[in-house]
Amino acid sequence: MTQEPTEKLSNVQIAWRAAQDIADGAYVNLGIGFPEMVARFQPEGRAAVFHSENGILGFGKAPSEGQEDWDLINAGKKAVTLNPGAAFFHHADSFAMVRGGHLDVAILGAYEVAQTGDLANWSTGPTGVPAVGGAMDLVHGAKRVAVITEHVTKKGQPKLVERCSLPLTGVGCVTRVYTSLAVVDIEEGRFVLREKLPAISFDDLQSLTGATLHCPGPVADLIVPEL
Amino acid sequence: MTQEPTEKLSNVQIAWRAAQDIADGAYVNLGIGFPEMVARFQPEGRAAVFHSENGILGFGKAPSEGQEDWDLINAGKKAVTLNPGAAFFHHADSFAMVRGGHLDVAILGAYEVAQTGDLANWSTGPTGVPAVGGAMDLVHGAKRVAVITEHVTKKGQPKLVERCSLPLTGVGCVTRVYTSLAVVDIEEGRFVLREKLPAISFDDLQSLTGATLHCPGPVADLIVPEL
Amino acid sequence: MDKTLPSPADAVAGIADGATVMVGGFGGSGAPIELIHALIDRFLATGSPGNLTVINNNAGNGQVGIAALIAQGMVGKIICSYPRSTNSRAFIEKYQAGEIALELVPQGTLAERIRAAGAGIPAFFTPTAYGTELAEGKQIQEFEGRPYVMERWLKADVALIKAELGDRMGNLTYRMTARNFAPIMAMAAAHTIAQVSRLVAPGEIDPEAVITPGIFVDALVEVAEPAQEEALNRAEVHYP
Amino acid sequence: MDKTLPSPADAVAGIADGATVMVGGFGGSGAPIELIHALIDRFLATGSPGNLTVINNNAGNGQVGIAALIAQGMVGKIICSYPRSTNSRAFIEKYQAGEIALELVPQGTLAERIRAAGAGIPAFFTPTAYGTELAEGKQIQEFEGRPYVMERWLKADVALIKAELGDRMGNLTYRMTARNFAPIMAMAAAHTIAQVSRLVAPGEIDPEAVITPGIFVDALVEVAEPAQEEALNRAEVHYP
Repeated sequence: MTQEPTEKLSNVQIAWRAAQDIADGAYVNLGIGFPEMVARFQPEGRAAVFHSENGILGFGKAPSEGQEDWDLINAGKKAVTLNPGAAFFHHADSFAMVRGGHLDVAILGAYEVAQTGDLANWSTGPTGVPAVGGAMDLVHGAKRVAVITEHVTKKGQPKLVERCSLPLTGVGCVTRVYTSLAVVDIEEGRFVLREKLPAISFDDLQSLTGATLHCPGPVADLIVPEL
Repeated sequence: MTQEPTEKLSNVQIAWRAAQDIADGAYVNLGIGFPEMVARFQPEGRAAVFHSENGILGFGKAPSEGQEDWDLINAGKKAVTLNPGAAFFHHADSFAMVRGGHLDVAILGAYEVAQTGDLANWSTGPTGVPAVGGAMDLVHGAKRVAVITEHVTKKGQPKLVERCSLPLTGVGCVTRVYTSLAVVDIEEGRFVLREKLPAISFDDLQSLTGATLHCPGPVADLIVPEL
Repeated sequence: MDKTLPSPADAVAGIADGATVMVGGFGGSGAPIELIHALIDRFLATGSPGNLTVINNNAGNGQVGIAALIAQGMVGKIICSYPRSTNSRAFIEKYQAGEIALELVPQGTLAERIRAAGAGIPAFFTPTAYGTELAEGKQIQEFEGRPYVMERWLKADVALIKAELGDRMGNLTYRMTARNFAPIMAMAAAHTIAQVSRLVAPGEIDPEAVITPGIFVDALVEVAEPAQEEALNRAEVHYP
Repeated sequence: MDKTLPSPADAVAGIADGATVMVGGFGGSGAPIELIHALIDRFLATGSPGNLTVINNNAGNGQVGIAALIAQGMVGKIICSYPRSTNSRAFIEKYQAGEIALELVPQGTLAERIRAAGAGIPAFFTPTAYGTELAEGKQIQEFEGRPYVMERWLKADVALIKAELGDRMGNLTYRMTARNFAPIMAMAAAHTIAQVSRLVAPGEIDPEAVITPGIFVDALVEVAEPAQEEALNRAEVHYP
């Protein structure tokens, strides 16, 4: 296996890239942790509306320290604020929004993504305490389910694979993957490369990927500002 | 068939009798039309909370003429008022209350009631325009489903029968019937006579009833004030 | 984000022939009269949209709103619980002439089917209608010894609803029992159009008081002092 | 009608050994801390109730609320979506020692199963968990070419919830995201107990603003200035 190139996007840069594809006025759910960063990079002039599983639509930035109200939190249990036009609702209504296909985009983390769109992001296997949260609902709800992830694991193993080896979160649900090296769509059961870092060759990228990367169209340079 | 006795309860008197069995604080749905009269006769010191399918809990009396607000109506499309502690909700929540077994009592009219508890009250057959409203939901929701009805049809036919001949509203759902002549419970697939007008003999009552009336316990006099 | 449109005519301009249209309201309360009449105006001017499937609790009353839509011959099918009203002559005439189809659904099942569509639940089980002719041909399953009927979600292309306050993000409140089917229809339709009695700025509706969050609303138009179906019918108004 | 009780101790007095108890709250918001602690007090004084099945989104945090209930050994089983939190040591220790059972349910399925119980829907179909180990052994059915998993309602003997305003008829409002599971749990439990931050007279809550109508609430107790789980945990409070 090729060693991962030293040049790669940082997590904030991956989040920045994912944010560029969110339209003005889109309804968006960001997974807990790394995906939450995407909210920081909404392009000028666009305002997405952020949904949180625990019953908010239209939450805003974190309050300054000491200003937290712990009855105003997001699904990651972090204190948030409200933007004008926000609304509260109960958990069944919140997941009606998710499952009913009302969200435009959900952006989640991943352990593995398969070329079929299968996602594994909730369990690393039978040891430890399992916890699933809302991930299995989100992958079947949003019109577009995107993943942001390192291209390979810390041990250098591909995270984009032919078939997931870890317990699945959902079957055939992911449509786009933003990695530290590339932007890859999932179409008709295959990975379609859309963008890659200029510094990495196609062959090196392919060798870091666990399934064939297809290029039916042009592959753009993945260019992200320093952040 | 025996002729119906000239002495019988009027509709308001049947409604009065039914009202005596409603506990203080009970949540009650009254069917459109005749059953709506039951609300007028809550015994002194008791206050039921009335539910309307179109999204009110705790509605009160009709407003005086000219004071109607046509955005504040009950399921019978009649203008109502609100009692303190009322609440509005949407139709799915309203029928969650019904179907979820949260109502204590539903009181409905009937074309026929069978000794099995089957009810027919929505359709007189294949001619005309069918309309069902909320009746099929109500019979499966309330903890107690009672019927108020004339004991026989205008043509003198029994309305309490072995088996309904008209299209069913629900199967095995009615638990008590208040008629113009008697109070009859439905227990284990049979009619159990609880009260009858003193002026009518058991035999005459039986002859006006389409199935056997059982008397496992005492039969009280059905005594209702002039109204 | 601004979902407001200048007029009811703009709001209903995209509704296609053959569309399935949910219409809010129960009896005389909550009917989006101005939206429905804009649809009739469009039909009179252009001959479209026709052959609509209308989903409402009733089948119209008097000679305004849904009744007027039916009288114009714009409706091919009604899905409702209670088509027989004090004055549902428009429907009854077409029905008896075989010119309109009827799918009769118990009221609670109608509400739950609509809610299920909005919530991504393709089917559910209900005790309602078990053993009756309205359950004929439907899948029956026992749970805990009791039989239930499987019912399917009910989706629509468009929902036309009437709300009280609305902001340009689509957040809505309702007025008393005018709420009825509107919040669930807003969830169930691919394109939800709300007429609001007053347009306010985002933030003016308390986030705790929002009944329909904007995510369920695609377009809204302010109709100040909207007509009330019951009042129109008591005044024996005909439309057009 | 007066559903109020004088104290949390009175409110929880009837909860039996082996009961299934829904507890409102998500993360640190909405947990009915005083009701849970009253239950612990009762257990410490009487040895009862034990062997509870607790339904909540999480499995407790820190050393208060549900975590304290677990630490006391009062909980035999947890049904939740996310038992792994920053500080869910109480649960994790019991779980790894095999002293507590876990039923893991996706969060939206958990919410919908609870809502279904309240709405009289014994089963429904959802796309969630299809093809995963959490759907193993469940009935699968295709609708419109897509496979769905059948899920069952989830009922409880008791619900313990925290609300903001309440009146003696049981009408409730909530405070921001403290709403979360409380309204649906109130619907799904045979006996719903609410602690309210302020008790008001019937009519003081606008009928449009009632989130949980009183029909879903059996008992309520005023707890002015209630504890906030997150704040307790940040202060590293232990209970008792």
